[in-house]
Amino acid sequence: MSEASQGAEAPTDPGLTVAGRTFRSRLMVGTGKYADNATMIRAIEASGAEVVTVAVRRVDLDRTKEEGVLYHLDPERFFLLPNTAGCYTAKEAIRYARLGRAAGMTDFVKLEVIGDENTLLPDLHATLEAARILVDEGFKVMAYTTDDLVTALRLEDAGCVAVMPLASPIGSGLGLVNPFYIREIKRRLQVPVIVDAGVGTASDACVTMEQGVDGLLMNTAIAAARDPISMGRAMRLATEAGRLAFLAGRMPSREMAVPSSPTTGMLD
Amino acid sequence: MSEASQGAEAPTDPGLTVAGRTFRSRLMVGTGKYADNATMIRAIEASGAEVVTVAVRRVDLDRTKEEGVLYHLDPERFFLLPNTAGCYTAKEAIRYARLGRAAGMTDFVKLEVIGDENTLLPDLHATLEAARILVDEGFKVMAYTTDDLVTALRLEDAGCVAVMPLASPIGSGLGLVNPFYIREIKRRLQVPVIVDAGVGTASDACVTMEQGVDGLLMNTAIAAARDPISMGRAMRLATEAGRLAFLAGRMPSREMAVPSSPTTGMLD
Amino acid sequence: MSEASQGAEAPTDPGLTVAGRTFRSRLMVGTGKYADNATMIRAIEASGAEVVTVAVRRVDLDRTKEEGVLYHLDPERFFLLPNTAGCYTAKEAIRYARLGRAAGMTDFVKLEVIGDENTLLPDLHATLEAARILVDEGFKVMAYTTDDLVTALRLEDAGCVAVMPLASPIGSGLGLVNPFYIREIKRRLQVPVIVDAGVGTASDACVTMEQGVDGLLMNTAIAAARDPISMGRAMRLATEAGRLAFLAGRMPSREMAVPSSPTTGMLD
Amino acid sequence: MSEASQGAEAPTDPGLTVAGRTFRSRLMVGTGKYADNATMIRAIEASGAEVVTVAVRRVDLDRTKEEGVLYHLDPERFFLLPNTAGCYTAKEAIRYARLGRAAGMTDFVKLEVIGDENTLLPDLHATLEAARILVDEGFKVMAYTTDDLVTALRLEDAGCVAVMPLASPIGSGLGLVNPFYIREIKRRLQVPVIVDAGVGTASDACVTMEQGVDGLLMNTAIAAARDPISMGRAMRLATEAGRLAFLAGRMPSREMAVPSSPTTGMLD
Amino acid sequence: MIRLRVNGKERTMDGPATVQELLHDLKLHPATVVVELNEEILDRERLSEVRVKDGDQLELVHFVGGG
Amino acid sequence: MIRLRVNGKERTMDGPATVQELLHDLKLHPATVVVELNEEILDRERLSEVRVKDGDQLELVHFVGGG
Amino acid sequence: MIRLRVNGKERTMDGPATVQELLHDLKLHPATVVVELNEEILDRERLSEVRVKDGDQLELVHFVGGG
Amino acid sequence: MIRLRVNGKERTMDGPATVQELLHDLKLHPATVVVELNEEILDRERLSEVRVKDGDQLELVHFVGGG
Repeated sequence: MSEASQGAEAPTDPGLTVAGRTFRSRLMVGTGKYADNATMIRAIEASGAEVVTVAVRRVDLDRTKEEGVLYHLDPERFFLLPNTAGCYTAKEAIRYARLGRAAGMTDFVKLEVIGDENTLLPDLHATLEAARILVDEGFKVMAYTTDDLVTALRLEDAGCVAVMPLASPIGSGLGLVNPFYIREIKRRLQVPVIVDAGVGTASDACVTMEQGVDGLLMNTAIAAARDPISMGRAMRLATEAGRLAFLAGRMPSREMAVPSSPTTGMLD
Repeated sequence: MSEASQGAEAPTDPGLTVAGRTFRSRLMVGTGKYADNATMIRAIEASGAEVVTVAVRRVDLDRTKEEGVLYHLDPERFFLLPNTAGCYTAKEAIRYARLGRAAGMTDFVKLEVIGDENTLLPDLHATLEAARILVDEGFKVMAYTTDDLVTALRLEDAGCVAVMPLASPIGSGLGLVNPFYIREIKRRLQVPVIVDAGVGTASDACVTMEQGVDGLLMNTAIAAARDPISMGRAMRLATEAGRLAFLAGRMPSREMAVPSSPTTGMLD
Repeated sequence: MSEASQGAEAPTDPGLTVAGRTFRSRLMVGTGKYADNATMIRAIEASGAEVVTVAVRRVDLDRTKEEGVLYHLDPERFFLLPNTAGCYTAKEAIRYARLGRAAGMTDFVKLEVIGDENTLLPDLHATLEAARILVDEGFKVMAYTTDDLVTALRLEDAGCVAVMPLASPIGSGLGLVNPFYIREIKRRLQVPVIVDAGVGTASDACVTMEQGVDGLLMNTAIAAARDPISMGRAMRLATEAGRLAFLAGRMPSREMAVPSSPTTGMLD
Repeated sequence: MSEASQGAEAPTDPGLTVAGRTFRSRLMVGTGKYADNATMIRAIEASGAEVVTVAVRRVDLDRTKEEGVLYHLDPERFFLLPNTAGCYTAKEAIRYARLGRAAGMTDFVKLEVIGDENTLLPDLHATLEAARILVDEGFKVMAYTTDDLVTALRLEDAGCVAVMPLASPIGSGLGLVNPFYIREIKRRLQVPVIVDAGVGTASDACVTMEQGVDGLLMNTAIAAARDPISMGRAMRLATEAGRLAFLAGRMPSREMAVPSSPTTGMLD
Repeated sequence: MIRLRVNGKERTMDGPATVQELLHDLKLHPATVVVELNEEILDRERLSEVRVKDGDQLELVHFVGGG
Repeated sequence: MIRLRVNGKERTMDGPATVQELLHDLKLHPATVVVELNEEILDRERLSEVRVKDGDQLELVHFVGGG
Repeated sequence: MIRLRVNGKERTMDGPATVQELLHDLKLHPATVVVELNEEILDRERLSEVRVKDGDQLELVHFVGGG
Repeated sequence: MIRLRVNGKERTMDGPATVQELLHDLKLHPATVVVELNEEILDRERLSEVRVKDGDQLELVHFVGGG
């Protein structure tokens, strides 16, 4: 972590703790859509993220595709979080979650049950159903969801260790469309709230953290930037900046102006 | 500068050069409205700023007020930029500019001619008039102005070394209300464009830098934060993040979603 | 309907048809929160609405409160739509829906199952459950929901005759916070999409209709205006304006300017 | 004017008075950029506007172009307001203003001095200079300007009969980018404030009128709509709606929800 | 004597009665209310037949202003 | 022969003429145009008196559609 | 001869074999894949014991980049 | 006796004096202030030469916190 942010975070920020496991960085990143693995690694390093998400897919028996991502990410440095991306039913998501646990030797899973192919918006009903079953099976479920407060509360009740509302649709880069709902979700939940998907650029990350949420997860915003490494670093700084600004307590905004130089002591 | 940002900026960011003088940080800060000088110093240090603005005022002969700010700011570390804050006519601003030059032993001046007491919005006509005279007198004029493109172009023509459009009124904390105009001003001017006034929190700084402007000047956002030192640091990170994101080239935003995990290799 | 809008709508707008029943006006209004019934009646008349929502509550046996709203609304002129406001479970909502049917002699019901007392946001899970049961019982269910696309699709599948996503929380007056989701819901559903709750002023109604939705339902924006009668009329005009603008097809917006006067024929 | 709005405006809205001349409609429209004159006439009629702007140009001696607009607009019904569009200096604008006066037999002129070809943003300095001279020559100057408060105040001091700040650049359709400045200009000026340029669709017109300004002028938003006649009507309704909503006094907006149905009288 | 619960409040009637009679005592016009007897809605036609029994739960509801 | 500049184009007239006559040649109705002669606006009344001289600059303008 | 379905493709093996042997044939290192046999996940320890039978469905998966 | 106006306040000095002496009386270090005498800025070098006269207007300024 940067000297600047060390200095800043040290006194103020104990980092992000999910289900008893603490991560120094509040930024989590995906590993998809990179031009090549070298760029991916450098961009992830620049982002300062410890938690990186991975998907479960068939081994390509024809070896046309490169090998799995595990070859490229040092498990000592990065915590691999399996997701259930691409699943459209609770049953399917549960199957992928189990495979992810077997592959990653971790109980943590980022649960994703998609409800619509065009928008990739989650199926809140199937997500809740799957979450309940996976929690029973001992998974530490981090549930990808919309910004719907009531579903977020239900997911917490179901035993999810983190709730991950989206800022806007996956890969859209529209940023935080509805800060009210995200703020309300954070206000009401006990478990960490980690905003997942929709961030497009650094200011989106910054303004999202300023809502007081515990963390951020992003992939496309870094992978699809013209220079993913610089954007990775930008996201790291923006996430720290947003967190710090939230803790620092911003000035009140007002339509009236207020001088920043003294109005007394002027000459005749 | 933080290790993170050094790493990031080193290759990409030569820093901000105004009239041949280069500053490492793109963030400039004011010295007004702090609870006490100790907080001011620490907040400014946390912000990483080199350029700090100061006002010219009468010495308090009754010594009820503390001594001048010079006692607290090491001129080796900080570049003191005199402003003409509080002036309402070209004549008055010119008088303050000359006093500032005599006090600061620098030709740089932040020219401010206020046109309205309630909003502290500049008088573009008097500002342009004063700028022309001060440039003739050999001043290096950094002109505070609105986001009006044509006036910005005229100020450049008049020989100003930097143009400083506001994001929103001084002390309002409304952030960047009109990104279109700021972006257009940056597109069209050769001299540095430094956005001055209106930033309220870190994301405002970040999104403003993402427009491609050369720098930022702020005062109240840091001084009036609940914790000015943390906010100073947040602003430093946000300014770096916004600059980096601008250079990195953000992903295109679209209303359609795009998956970040592969859609192939799913199980039967 | 106003002469202006008749002229305008006549060729273009057949009105809003829900479950085979056609309403001339696309604006529906609630009957709650008015200072007095006289104001309510005049405001509703000014709004041009035909569909007005009513709640089912106990008769006040002590006669401290005024009599039911039926005394004040001519059933010849207004279509009374019973709601299940205030219900927190599917079971409760079904009970109120049945009472509403008995009281109003209509199968139409505005289904509302609240999931959270502070935000009055709906419980999407209980709403879907109740909708399925009520549709089986022959109700024409108009379902109040969030802007969640997948739930909207499920409600349509469940046989709801209209889906009523909120613009923002009931009584908040925050307006249309997430136009993307509302637009997508309209794009994807066959049944009418009627935005319910959150509109605060006329421009909110106008911009919501410009998304292409079929109708609007509001209550507080009119009832809590300083002058409910004028606001009722404003909402009527704004709803017509937004619908017309949607049908007319707006100009493309661009950052570049384009002259509206000829650039040729200038003098020497 | 529509029955609805007559009913609404009658008690509340005396119409818009500029330099002692009263206009029933607060919407003014331009006559440029229409596919053909027939469409122009019908769109203007649908808009309900009385004041229509026209430009002064050379007669086409080769008769390749159609004749002047005067042939198509009944001077009994419409007040033709000459503009100085296309002028880049005070001298040029004054010349066109005089020609417009001779052609239109009116002292009213919409003064426009452009300062930049790409954005068509006004030259505030030349505009102020030209305004002073034209006022001396007895013109009733309606000055097109930016949303700069101080220039607006100076234009009023110079004797302009109306100040016409832009919502966003001519032909951009970006809508009201900076409501704060427009609201402040309205708060501070005595002469009518008529927002000119930038409106893209009906909700832009509505939200602009809700700021309390006295009127609107638009051209491209109607002329470049897919169906200019319907858009003309939409703009008429939206302008009335925005004015009414401003007068009616909108409900306060709050992040907390407030029920619109009674919370008492629920069943056991 | 019969003990009823009407709209959440205890109420006693001396001697048996129809729902119609109960409404009459309460000065309610049958056309303006809906009666739920022990969580079952009563058709208006049956108001004059059905008799209330000791321990009955009645809810008398109507439309009020709502959004 | 007289050389004029009318709306930016050279134009010659054989022999002297009033502005009115010039307009007539151009098939323009005096009521529909405004005439600027050497940057001075001519009152309509004077169109029939004022004669054009060699080298005169004339601008004949009218209203067109504009925003 | 044994017919299998591996990652959605038909595959034949002449004669019986353990899953471990199958992986070996496919040049896959057991440590790098997870094996699902007829929708049941196989523990790595059991790869060398469990034998594939005709008609078995196998899915061999691993982690790939994802968001 | 000399009457001065210093930073907007009347001030008297008995007998003539240099600006330097005035600053000394005011316990101000010449290096920390800028002196404007009758709207003309005085170079520091000249503070010890220039003498204040009756009716002189002096402004003694320095930098304070500002935005």
